[in-house]
Amino acid sequence: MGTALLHTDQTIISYTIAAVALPLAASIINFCLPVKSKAAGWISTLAILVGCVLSAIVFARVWNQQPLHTQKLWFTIGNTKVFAGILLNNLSALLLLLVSLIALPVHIYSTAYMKHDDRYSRYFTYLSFFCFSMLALVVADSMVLFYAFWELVGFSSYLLIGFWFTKDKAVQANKKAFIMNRIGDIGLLSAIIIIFAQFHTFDIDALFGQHGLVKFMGPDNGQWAFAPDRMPSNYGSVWTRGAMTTLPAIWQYIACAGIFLAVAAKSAQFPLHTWLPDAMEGPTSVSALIHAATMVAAGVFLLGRVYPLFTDTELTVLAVIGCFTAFMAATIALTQNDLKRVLAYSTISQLGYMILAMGVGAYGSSLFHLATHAFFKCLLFLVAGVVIHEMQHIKEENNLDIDPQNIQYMGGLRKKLPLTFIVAIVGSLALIGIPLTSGYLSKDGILIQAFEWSEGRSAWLKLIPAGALFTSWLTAFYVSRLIVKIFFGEFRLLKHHPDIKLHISDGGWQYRVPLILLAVCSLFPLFSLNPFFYEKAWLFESLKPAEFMARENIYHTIIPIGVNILSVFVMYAAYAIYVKRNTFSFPQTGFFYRLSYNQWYLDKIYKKVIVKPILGLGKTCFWFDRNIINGLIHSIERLSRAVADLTAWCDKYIVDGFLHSMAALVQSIGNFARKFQNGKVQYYLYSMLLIVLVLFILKILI
Amino acid sequence: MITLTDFLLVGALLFCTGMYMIVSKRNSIQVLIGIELMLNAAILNLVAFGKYDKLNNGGQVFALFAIVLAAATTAVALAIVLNVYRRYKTIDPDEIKNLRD
Amino acid sequence: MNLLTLLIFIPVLFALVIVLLPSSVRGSFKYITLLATLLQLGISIAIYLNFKTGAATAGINHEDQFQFVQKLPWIALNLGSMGKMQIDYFVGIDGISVTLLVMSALVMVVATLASWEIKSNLKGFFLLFLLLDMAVMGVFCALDFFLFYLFYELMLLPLYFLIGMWGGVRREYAAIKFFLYTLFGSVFMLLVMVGLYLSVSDPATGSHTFNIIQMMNPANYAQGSVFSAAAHQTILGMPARTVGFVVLFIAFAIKVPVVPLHTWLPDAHVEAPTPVSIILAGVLLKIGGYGIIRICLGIFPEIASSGAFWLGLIGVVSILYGACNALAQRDLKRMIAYSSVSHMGFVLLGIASQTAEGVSGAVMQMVSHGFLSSMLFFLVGVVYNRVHDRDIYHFRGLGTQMPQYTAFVMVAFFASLGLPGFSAFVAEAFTLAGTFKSPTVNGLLPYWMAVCGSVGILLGAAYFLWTLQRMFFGKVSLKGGEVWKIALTDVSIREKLALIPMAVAALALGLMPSLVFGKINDSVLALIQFLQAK
Amino acid sequence: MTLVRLLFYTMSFIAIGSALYAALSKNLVRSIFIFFVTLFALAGLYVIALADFVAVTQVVIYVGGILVLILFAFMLSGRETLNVIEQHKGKFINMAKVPAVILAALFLAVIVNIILKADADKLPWVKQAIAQKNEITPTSSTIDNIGVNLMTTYLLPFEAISVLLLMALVGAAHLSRKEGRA
Repeated sequence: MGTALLHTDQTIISYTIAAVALPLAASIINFCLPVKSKAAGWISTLAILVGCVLSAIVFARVWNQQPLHTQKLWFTIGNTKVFAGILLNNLSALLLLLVSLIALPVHIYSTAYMKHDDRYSRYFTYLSFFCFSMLALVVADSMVLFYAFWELVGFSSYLLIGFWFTKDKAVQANKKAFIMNRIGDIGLLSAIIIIFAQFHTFDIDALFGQHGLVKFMGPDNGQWAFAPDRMPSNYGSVWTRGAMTTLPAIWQYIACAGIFLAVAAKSAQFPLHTWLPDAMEGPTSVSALIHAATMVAAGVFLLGRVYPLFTDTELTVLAVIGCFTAFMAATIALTQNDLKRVLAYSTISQLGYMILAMGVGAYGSSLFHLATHAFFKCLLFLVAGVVIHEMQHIKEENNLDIDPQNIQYMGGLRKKLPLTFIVAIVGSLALIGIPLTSGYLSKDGILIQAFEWSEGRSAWLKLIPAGALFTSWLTAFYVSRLIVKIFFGEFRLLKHHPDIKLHISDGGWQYRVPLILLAVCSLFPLFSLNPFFYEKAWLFESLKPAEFMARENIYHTIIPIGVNILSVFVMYAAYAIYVKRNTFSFPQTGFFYRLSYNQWYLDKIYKKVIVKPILGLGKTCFWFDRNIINGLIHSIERLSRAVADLTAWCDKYIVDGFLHSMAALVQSIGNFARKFQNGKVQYYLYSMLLIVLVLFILKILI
Repeated sequence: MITLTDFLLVGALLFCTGMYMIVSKRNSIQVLIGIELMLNAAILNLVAFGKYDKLNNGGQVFALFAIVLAAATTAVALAIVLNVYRRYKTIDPDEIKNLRD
Repeated sequence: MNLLTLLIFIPVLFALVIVLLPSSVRGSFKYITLLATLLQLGISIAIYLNFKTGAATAGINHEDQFQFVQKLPWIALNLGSMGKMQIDYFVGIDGISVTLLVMSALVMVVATLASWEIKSNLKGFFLLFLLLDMAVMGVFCALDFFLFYLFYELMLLPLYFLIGMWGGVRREYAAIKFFLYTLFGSVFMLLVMVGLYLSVSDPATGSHTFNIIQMMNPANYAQGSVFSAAAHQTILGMPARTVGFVVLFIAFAIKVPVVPLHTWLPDAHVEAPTPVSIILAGVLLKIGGYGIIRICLGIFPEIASSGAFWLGLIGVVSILYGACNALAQRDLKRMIAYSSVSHMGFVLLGIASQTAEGVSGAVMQMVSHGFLSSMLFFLVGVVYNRVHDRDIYHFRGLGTQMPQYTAFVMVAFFASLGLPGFSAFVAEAFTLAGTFKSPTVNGLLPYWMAVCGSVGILLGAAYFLWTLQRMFFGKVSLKGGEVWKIALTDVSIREKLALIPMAVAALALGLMPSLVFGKINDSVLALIQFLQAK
Repeated sequence: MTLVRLLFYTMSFIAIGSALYAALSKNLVRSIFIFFVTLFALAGLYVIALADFVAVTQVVIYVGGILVLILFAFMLSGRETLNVIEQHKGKFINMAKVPAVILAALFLAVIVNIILKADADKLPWVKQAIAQKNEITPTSSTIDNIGVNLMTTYLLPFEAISVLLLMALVGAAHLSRKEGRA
């Protein structure tokens, strides 16, 4: 903007740019390195380490301060100037730090995890590129830039999911992920275009900032117009009614729907969530960074950015969808046997919580949960990575034909992998939301606010907090099941193959350090000194909405206690079922089991209802093109050919025919005359008679 | 009363029929029949006019001569036909083209 | 020496050299052609750099605002009572032409590099190639309708022979189809051109003129002439100006091409040899879009406005229909051909919106598609050259077999499907933005067109990704077995030389759209103003 | 209509019809036999024309002599003539005959025209003969008168014809003898 920035601000901006650009530089350098170069990992890690430090400085400077905003003219199109710049407020600073902070352990972990891969440097090229896109996404100040990085994030995720591109499943998964994300992108693009048509600017700060335009506009009388009720009383009458062109109100809804589509695609919400479980075909470290901690949170981040756009009704829809997604994903996670799939569905479920929180107005809690979830989910994925890595090791060493990700083969690993076991327990407890973990703080905040929100609303909407509550117990169950199956009991693989060798361990420091780091971050002290009251968390306090109710009502006490006591029971039940086997076992043929195991059949339905018809449409179009349009052309061609034939015929038989018939006449006269000299008696006679006749006639006539 | 014209018209018709046969037929015998027809037409005329010559009976007498001559010519013609057939193995006048230049 | 004239006629000079050289040195022809195209590229870049921006040099309907103008009397006959016949050699450029010129010059260089694969009758090929080159440049520069038409027709002939003689299996069919289609359009264009000539008189000399810019001024139309806006003449019961617009539009729409006049394109592209495919997709299609902007919109602005809905509709249909068709293809080249139909639909949609964003987006899309489609066709040519097969199902796992090639394919595919950072994204996004703005700004297009257009982007992702997955990923499995495996070597230096400029250009335009927007902006604004004033 | 007139029409119809049939028939045998009918009908016409002797002669010479001769000739030429018949079967209108038809029709037209123009009943000598009662009436007998006239008025022609007949006889015999023995 025109206002000169302070010197310190200038420094902060350049720090931000450096933090964003360093991974890009690393990515470009790695791209130029030979594919097997081992230096790649350290280049990327160094870039992200420096980026992390810079982000921390930026965060410290920006947090709870005036937002920083700077921009430069990018290009002009018509009369519209499109700017590119950086917007740093609480939200973006938080995400900036969070992403770098999560990316750092993942990078370290990856250097060991991908050590034996043939395309080691490519991996880090992609990973750094992802970091660049993600960091740029969070600091971008223009909707166009935002969209650009939004899609680049999806693109790098595409590259990383399909990193082992010779695996057919991986390739299918990355195609699916990209196309589903594209659906969301279309929604976002439409929303951006609609907002641009309404407000004539792409600037996020001008649109959604403190004095943003969007706040003062709302659906009114069928027009998307200036809404007086949204206008703060102390704000000047800069925007007067009718000063801007307005669109019909329906476009406000469509814009919101578009943004919701984008959120649903990126954050894997129903109905666009099916790509995320498939995306687990990528390397596990990638799943940890992209598909658990950062990229999938971008949807929530987008909601946070454009929050003022949504009206109350639209927020309710969001809450419903979030709740439903959380519940559905949790039920599916109950029965999956693939280690990473369980975690993927739990991610979807937790993202559902965040959307739900956005929907019920728990803006702060949502982002708080986003931050805590990023740490413990990343941790869980890295744990899964270690387990899978060791299982793979067993598989290769003993030449077994097993799926290293199947939890049915595992068990009793706590003795072999003690460190992994401990951090896994920390992560799981955080995921369940047991006190003393960060998950407790953020999740209970969501639940409490959801209940508060449903006060005074219709009875149906009370289902939302109830569903969320129920889902949290489901979460407790499936997480316990997972942990129990992996770490407790006996190693089930030994039953089938008693003579296998087990040379497994927690791995080197590249494995241990990230796990410990993340485990520490998953505990309460990072966020709050008070392990029981979420509203005391510094992160929440800075982001909480203005009209936040302090511990006034009963929910604040009753819910955490109720949830946690029941959760503990559920955990014990899981332990009892899967380790002791002294209680009932689940029927594996029931409808609910199959529904859950087959992921609610959504993939199949999509395939039948959407993919097939679209391919069919393509075929039909092509048929139409070949036969109708081309056929039309060909029939015109045939017609003209027929005309040509006709004229050719005319030429041959009419025009030429005239000449030929003249010739034929002459010839026939000749032939005729010749006949009289052909030696036949009758012709002589004939001619004689003819002459006589002619004489007669002449005589009569004359 | 039957007038002279009636006879003449019948004769004319017969004459033309005969002429048609002579010109068109591809069989010598049919040609011969045509000739006979023409002759008969002529005889009919002679007879018809002969009605008005009671004294000399010119018409009828010449009719008789004509009949006799027709018999004679027929005999000769048939003899020729037979000879032609013997030589050419056909009696189609079209096939006999030795008169051609 | 005028730079534009030089630009247009350099190929002819080199063609003369080739004619004079004996066939024994046929190996050098391609280098001569390359030299010619490189020289052209240099000149076009010089033009681009010296091109002045600003409202005073906007061009469009002000003759004095055009740059690099050269105007020479060419055919001036005194026809006595019929007046004077005035045909000028009149070339000049404004913002809309200049970017297309640079793009065409670059595409020509790449097409020349792709011509290395041509093995038979080299002399003929390069002669025709250079002739085509001249005609293409001429079309973008000509400001005299007669000259324009001359170049326009001159393009057809070399193309016909290039497809018909060096093409694939069904080349004759494709060549004739292409020829008839375009001839059909241009024959009627000739009639309208003559009608315009008889209607318009040059205010300076008073004689009839073919000057396109004079045709844009309603005051230059003679009283009661056929195309005079005031006279309301009719042809076959329809207003004459509407007929004129529709005829010109059809002529250019065939070139673009739009559904349902597109069926020549898949055949021509598939059968044409790679360099010709590149020129067809990269340059020829743009002439359609350029013609619509310069001539249809310029000469018949009020009809363009009243018919904008239909233009937009055709654009949307092309986008969706082309994309759907591309989904169903299994011939790689044909799929790309249909994707061209889809992408060129955006051009029409943007033009129809008549907003600054839309028209700029359309021009950007033309430039961007010029680079990207050339790249795509070149890439198809690479694999076709090696194994003479293009069936998507016959390949698998090329990513392992030809990693660098796959990298280029991915760049081209993702750029085409509108990945941000590449030019197509900016073009398509702003075309849609312009379309969406249109109802509030000038009320020409309904809102839903923009939404439908964006679905085309989604379908684009579907077919490109499917192809990537099917052909390039997975385990290596080729129809031709070991023979193909040996034949499918990675891209050579020459191929890289051709591909990298394209990729760089697409990337540069995506990162710095002002490279294009900066040059065209004034002209586009002038055009919009002209259209609104009508 | 008198009986005579009726007879005349009947006879002339039979004569013309059978003649046409003989002319149009492609079958030689039928053609020959229908020709008998024509000759008989003509004989009848002669009777109506009051020439009973001529009628008898007609029957005797033609039917008894000429036709028998024709039949002989037909039989001698045998199969060959029948083959010709086969070839032309099935074609109702033969284009080759068209000129002949035209010729005949034109001739007919000309002759009828002449007959009608001439108006034979009003010819001077006919009128004169009627006036002088020089007209054969149905009651009068002509045979003796013919005999007298033959031997008196027409003796010279009679002799000439008898010589001619002889020549024809000799000629015919000469022609029809076997070539090889000559």
